[in-house]
Amino acid sequence: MGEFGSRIVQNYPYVFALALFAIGVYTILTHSNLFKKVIGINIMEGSIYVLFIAAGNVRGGVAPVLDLANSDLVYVHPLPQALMLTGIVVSVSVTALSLALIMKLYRSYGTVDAREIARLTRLGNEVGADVTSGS
Amino acid sequence: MSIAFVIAAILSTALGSLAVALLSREEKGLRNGVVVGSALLGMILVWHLGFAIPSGVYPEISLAIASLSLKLAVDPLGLTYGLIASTLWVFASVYSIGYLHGDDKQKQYFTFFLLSAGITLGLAFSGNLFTFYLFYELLTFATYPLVVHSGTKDALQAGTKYIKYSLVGASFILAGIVMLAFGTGGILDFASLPTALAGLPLGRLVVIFFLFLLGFGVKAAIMPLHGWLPAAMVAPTPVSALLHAVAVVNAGVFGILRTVYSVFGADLVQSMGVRPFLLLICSITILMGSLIALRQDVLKRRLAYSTISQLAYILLGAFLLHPLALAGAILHMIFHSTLKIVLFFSAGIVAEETGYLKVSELSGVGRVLPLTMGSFGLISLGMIGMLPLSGFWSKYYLLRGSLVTGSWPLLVVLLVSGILNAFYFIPITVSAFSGQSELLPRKRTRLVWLMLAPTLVLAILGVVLGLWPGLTWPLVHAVVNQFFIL
Amino acid sequence: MSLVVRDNLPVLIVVALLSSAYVMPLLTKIRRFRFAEFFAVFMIALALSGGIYLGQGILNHGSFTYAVGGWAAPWGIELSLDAVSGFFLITIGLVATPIMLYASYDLVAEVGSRSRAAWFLTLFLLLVAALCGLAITGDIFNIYVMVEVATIASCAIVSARNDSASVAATFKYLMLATIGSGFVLLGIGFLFVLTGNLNLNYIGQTLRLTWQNYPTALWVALSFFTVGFGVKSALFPLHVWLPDAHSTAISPSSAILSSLAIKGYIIALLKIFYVGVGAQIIWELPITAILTLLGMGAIVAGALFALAQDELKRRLAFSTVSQVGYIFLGIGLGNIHGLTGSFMHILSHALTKALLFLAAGAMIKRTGKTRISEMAGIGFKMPVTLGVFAIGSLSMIGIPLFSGFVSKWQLLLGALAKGNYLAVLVLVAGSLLAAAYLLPVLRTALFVRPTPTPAKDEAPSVQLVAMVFLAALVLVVGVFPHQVLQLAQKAAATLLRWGVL
Amino acid sequence: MYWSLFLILIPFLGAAMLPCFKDLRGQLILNIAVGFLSLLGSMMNYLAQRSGETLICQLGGSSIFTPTLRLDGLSALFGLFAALVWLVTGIYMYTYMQREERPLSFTVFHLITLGAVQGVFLAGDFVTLLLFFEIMTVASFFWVIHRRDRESMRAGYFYLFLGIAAGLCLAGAIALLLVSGVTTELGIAALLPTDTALFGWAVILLFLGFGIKAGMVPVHIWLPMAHPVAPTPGSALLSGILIKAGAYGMIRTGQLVDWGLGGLVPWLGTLVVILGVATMLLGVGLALLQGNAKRLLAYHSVSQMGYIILGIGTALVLGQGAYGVSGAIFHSLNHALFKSALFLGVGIIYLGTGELNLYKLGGLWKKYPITAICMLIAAFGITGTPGLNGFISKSLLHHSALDVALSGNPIMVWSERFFNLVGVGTTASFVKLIGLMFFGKQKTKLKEGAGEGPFLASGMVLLAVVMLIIGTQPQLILNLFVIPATLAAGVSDISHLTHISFFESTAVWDMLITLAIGATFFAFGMKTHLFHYQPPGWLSLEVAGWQFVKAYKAVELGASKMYQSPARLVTRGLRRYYRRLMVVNRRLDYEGGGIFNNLNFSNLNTDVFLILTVLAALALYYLTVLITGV
Repeated sequence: MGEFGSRIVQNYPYVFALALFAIGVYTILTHSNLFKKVIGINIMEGSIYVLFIAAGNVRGGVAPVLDLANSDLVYVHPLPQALMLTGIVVSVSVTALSLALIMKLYRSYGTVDAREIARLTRLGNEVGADVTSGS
Repeated sequence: MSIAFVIAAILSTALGSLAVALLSREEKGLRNGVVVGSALLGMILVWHLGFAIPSGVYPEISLAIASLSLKLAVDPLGLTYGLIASTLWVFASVYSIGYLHGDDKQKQYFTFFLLSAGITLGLAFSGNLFTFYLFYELLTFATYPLVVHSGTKDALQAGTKYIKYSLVGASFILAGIVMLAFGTGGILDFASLPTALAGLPLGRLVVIFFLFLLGFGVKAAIMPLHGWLPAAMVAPTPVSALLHAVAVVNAGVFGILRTVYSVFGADLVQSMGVRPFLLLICSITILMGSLIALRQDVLKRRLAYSTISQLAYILLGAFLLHPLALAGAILHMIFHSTLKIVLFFSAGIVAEETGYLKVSELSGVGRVLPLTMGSFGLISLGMIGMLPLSGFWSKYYLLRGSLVTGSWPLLVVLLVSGILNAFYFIPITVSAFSGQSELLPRKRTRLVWLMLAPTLVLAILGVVLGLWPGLTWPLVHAVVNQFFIL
Repeated sequence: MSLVVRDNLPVLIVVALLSSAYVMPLLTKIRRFRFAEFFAVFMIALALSGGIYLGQGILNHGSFTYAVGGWAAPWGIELSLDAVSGFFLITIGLVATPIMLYASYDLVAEVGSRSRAAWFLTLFLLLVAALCGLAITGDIFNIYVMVEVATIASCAIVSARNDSASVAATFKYLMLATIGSGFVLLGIGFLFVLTGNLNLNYIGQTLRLTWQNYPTALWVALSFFTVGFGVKSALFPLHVWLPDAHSTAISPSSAILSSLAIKGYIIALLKIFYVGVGAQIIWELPITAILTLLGMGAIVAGALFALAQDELKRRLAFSTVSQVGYIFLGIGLGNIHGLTGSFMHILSHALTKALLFLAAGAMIKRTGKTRISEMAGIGFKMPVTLGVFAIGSLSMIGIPLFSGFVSKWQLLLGALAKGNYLAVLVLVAGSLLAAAYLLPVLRTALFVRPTPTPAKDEAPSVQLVAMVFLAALVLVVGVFPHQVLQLAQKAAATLLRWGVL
Repeated sequence: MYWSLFLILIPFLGAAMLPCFKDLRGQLILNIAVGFLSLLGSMMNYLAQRSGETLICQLGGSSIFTPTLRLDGLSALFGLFAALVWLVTGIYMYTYMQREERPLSFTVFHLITLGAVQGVFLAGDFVTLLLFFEIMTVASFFWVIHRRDRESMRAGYFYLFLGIAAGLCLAGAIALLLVSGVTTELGIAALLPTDTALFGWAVILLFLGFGIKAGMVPVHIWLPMAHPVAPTPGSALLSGILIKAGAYGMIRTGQLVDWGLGGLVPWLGTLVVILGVATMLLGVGLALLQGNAKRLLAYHSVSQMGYIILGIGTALVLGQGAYGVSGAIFHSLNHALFKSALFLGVGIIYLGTGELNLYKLGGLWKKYPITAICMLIAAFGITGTPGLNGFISKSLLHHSALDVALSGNPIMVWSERFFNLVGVGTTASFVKLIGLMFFGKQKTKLKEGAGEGPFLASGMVLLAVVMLIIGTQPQLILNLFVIPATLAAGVSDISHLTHISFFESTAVWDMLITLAIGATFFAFGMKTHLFHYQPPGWLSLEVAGWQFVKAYKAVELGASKMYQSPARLVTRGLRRYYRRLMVVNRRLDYEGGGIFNNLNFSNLNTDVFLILTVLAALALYYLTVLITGV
């Protein structure tokens, strides 16, 4: 394994985050279904939450609830968790917005396939017959 | 106090332009009055300044704008350009009224016509490089509507070409100015630039010099930057006359004169060692311009190439860096403007009265329009440099200047170009008077007189200045004194 | 009372805008629609006056910080009121007010229904509030939140009108912007991991001492920021969403998106780079070189793309790509002139592009023609509109006496000070290309005259007032830029000095 | 002497007043009146400088240009005979112009040219001279193109363009003079110039400029074209006076170099002698071959100008050679008289017959007795028959030629031999002219109303009388006119002239022998048809002119092509690249179905991909920096 391997094992949350990120991106890239794209985005964002939480984590730490009696307790960093709550809220709103948009797209194009939508848009453009010319 | 006259002169035309813009399309009489009146007022104000030259006190005023300083100043060189422009503008405005009669875009035309006048005066009295650049750039935009006035496809294409060339040129100037400002720590005043530049590395100065040369060279139509000028001849004739023989092209020439004498100073340019190259370029332009002119059948295009060739004379005088040559350059700037405008005016009258635009069609036109073609013929002799016309005197000084500086090949260039001028000018007049034509003489209407009168007055001026070239001497002397310690 | 207002002005601006945003739908229910619109304009104008007040204070007395809710940094959210925030606040106010005014004329007709229009007002105010927030915040996570608010608001604004093209564009925009946000968040995560802080000042102080230990990590963070904000502010080649989004949106949306929204992200980037990381470190890492390079690429490529467009708004959208390049170039140059130039260009481009989009909108609205080649003779129909369009074009080209020149001059000086002659060339070429893609519009509209000459049919006077106001501002900034320029210089100095200290 | 100015202004004024007369006769009478006033004025001028003083006046003026007038013996003499010939042509025109088209235009330019010519002769410095010189060129150009046919237009262009070239040469010369530190004043020898080389070039240009006007070989090509095509009074004046303006200028130039005394331009004399001899030979050789009367006379003008140039050249070689200078001056005067008389005579014949071809004329003496006699006198004059004016000036010139030949320099020796040869040729051709015109059978019908009207004849008679007076009273003329002129031309030692005896037997016999050989040669030539020989084109040098025009056109075409083709190439290339760029742009722009779509991605995917690529690029960049350590 060597040192590199052991470092990977030690930082497994980060590797996990990276893997999630890759999966998210892969999903966005390979699926032309718009819903799947949104899911991909969500996976990607999830990876970021993992990263943050991992960063704030302290091995053996407990939830940062103040316990005056036990002063030896090691708390995990509360801030990233608080932040990620915000992040999740943002993510949810983005997801909501995108779902709304997908609905609209479906209404106008009759499909949720990105490739199909692109084709239809292009078709529309070609009917508009642009013979552009520079100055 | 006299700086107020400068501002008043600029404002009189600019406000005239505004007034024209605000007047309704139908109020022709009032508009014509405003046009001629404000041009005349501008001219009077500039002439008033002109009579103050001998005092040797050059007023100036500065105002901080656009993060830089706007400075207006009166000096002999600027005054020369201002006098030429403001005076000829009056003639051109009278001519335009006759020429554009019946055109439905007169309002637009006269608005920009006067605006250009104001900008030109601003250019003339710019006291620093930034102000100069400002007006130079504005001039392009103010004259563009005049170039594309007819709105035809040709006109639009020519206008685009004009704008392209001008803007590219102006960008070079901007780059040059910014490099200069960076080098001198923001000093851009003409009065203090030559000394401020003394410490800068020569290599960088050469780069800046060539940036300016390229930039102003576009408007001065140095070959191969001249392409826009013949194309822009689609403009109405008074515009071609005024802008492309007087104001715009002279703005370029004026810019180069400024560059050589006010920005760098003759000594610095001398030490840069670029003079032979500059003279070569000018010589090529002079000869090639004349040679190409002969191949042009459209009269105004021929005149345009002639302009290209003649402008290079002025530059030649500027680049020789000698008092005599500078005097020649200044004289040529004055004389070429007053002569070339007559040629354009005549061409315009011919086009308006007969509809003929080509040299090959002009045969016999002289019978119908004797005064017009007579002026044309007379003045074309001046372009050749024959004596009773003023054109001789500038060549005479240029010849002397080039000989004094030891550049004798220029003697050959100047003489050969004189005969080339004859080759492409003389046959026009001769065939106009000797050829056959089916045209019938027409009665001269009042409108024709509006065009003819300025033409004739300027033609006579050409002869008067040819016989009494000394009339211009105070001005020329002042300019030479400004840049050379005599 | 007034004292309370004055002391809490920074936060009040944002809060007032936010709360009024949510009031809008309600307001349209209980009062006449026009009243709501008027109220929106009023609120933005109020924000503007607040901004000006703050800006003056900053100019005279220097910058200050404001602890939100009394929680001091590093724990509380700190608002840092410096020249940067003052400058951007004023910019937002100056540009957003006339846009709102313009939009108020026929908003309902434009977006389809009254309720949609009400939501448009909400989103608009939200966007402005978020931008104000970006201007004043000194906290890196707060930046993230504001960025997200702005992103969602602008996405929604793009699809204000219910048509398929704009929805498709919005979706694209949303996806890409979210990915961008993801990167930004990643970057923030990295910075937080590196420094344990979220306050920009504290991050800066920590990094100055420790960054040598993990340059790669810092680099990765900066890369994330660059790409993240790059996507959002349409830095070439990450601009791909912009032309679609900006050209399909309704004109007021295009105007505010092109002129202000993308600038907000740039301000955020500036704050993170120069305040959070610090000029010294930025200079050490090759990030400035990359920004310069990207900026130059953007200037040229954006303009070239713009040249190929025949659709007016699309051309203007690509022009935005090109102009954003100027700002990034200035940031990349990283000296006082360059940064001043960037700030001035933020203002100048905001004014100019808003003006151009509004004028284009008016033209399209009146004639129904979207393509430049069809616009022959519009100048005879709408002289004033075309007049202001001409002013905008000239400013964009960078003619002296127009605002564009002031910024371009500073950028040129910056490039020279850096000894970067290529940048000088690109700046100059950019002006020329701007002329190449804007002047044909004027040429076709003003000098090609169809027969018969169209009768005069000017844009409605409210819209005219908005456009003329912007045009006047372009001229005022162009001719008498001292106050603004001073503020911009101070902003640049602020960024640089904080880096040095 | 301000009143001398009126001499210049009156013709101009007259020209301006001419159109006021609606009646052609009135115009022509005004023309005569102006000619008369001009003659009167010239006489007053002559009297004014009679005492030998030089009058100079500066007109107004300024620091740039001060027009100066100068009146001395030389200018008075030239002005006088110019005015005389003008008066004669003026009288002649009264009849002639009533039969010519566009009489007004011709008359106007007749007067303008008179003013200009007087101006040339009265000018006090080179610039003033140039001023009138140019006016003269332009005004007389209208004589040449008066007919407006193809031939005259062509001749006119040659005349004008060469005239302009002459003016430019003079302008260049003036600049050179000023720069070489020499005054441009006329009538004084130059002080030591600061730059001898430039001064030398100035003198060359002066000779070239005046030489063009004077019909000097090889720049004479305009002359044989222009002189025949003008209406007769025009031809007479062109050949009689205008080319004398060139001679006058050359004399003044000679004076400028102090007739070679200062040794300023040492090779100048030899050069001018060679040019003079070449001019003489070429002129007379080609004259012999002409069948057209006017062309014959025109070539003789070239030849006779050769005499004058030779005189100037020998004077330069000798250093203030009095014979040469006085001979040149005297011959200018004489040539003006007989050549205008000859042209006028030919013109009378032309009016009657409409024919200029000698071989189609003949036997006209009965119908035109006075013309015949006058032309005979003039012909005797030009051939140098003793008892007529030509003999006197040719004697002087021959003396001068002999003097230089004494040096033994082969050029000079041969020039003296050619001098005699040219005399033979001249005689032959004038025997031909007179013989074919007036004797033999009449071959052409006369037009109605043909004949010598009083106005036509009286002018010629006047000239003939003057010629006879000069021929018989040479010493008187010499003392009255030529010697003061020679003095004024800067020759200080005139002792030879005061003691000269023209009618020595040897000289007379020499001339008579020449005449006899000439007559024989004519007979020989007529028998052998030698005169119909068409010389190869190059010999006439006119062809050289055409070659020059062709070459010029080729150069001009080449130059504009040379410029235009690369310019077009560049513009086309740029335009093509621009189009290509726009195509690429549109491909890259996703909306149009960009290249990324072809990779089977949908829009959004490409964009995300792009973002990641940029990120990767940044990382890569960083790695490079890290590894290379830049």
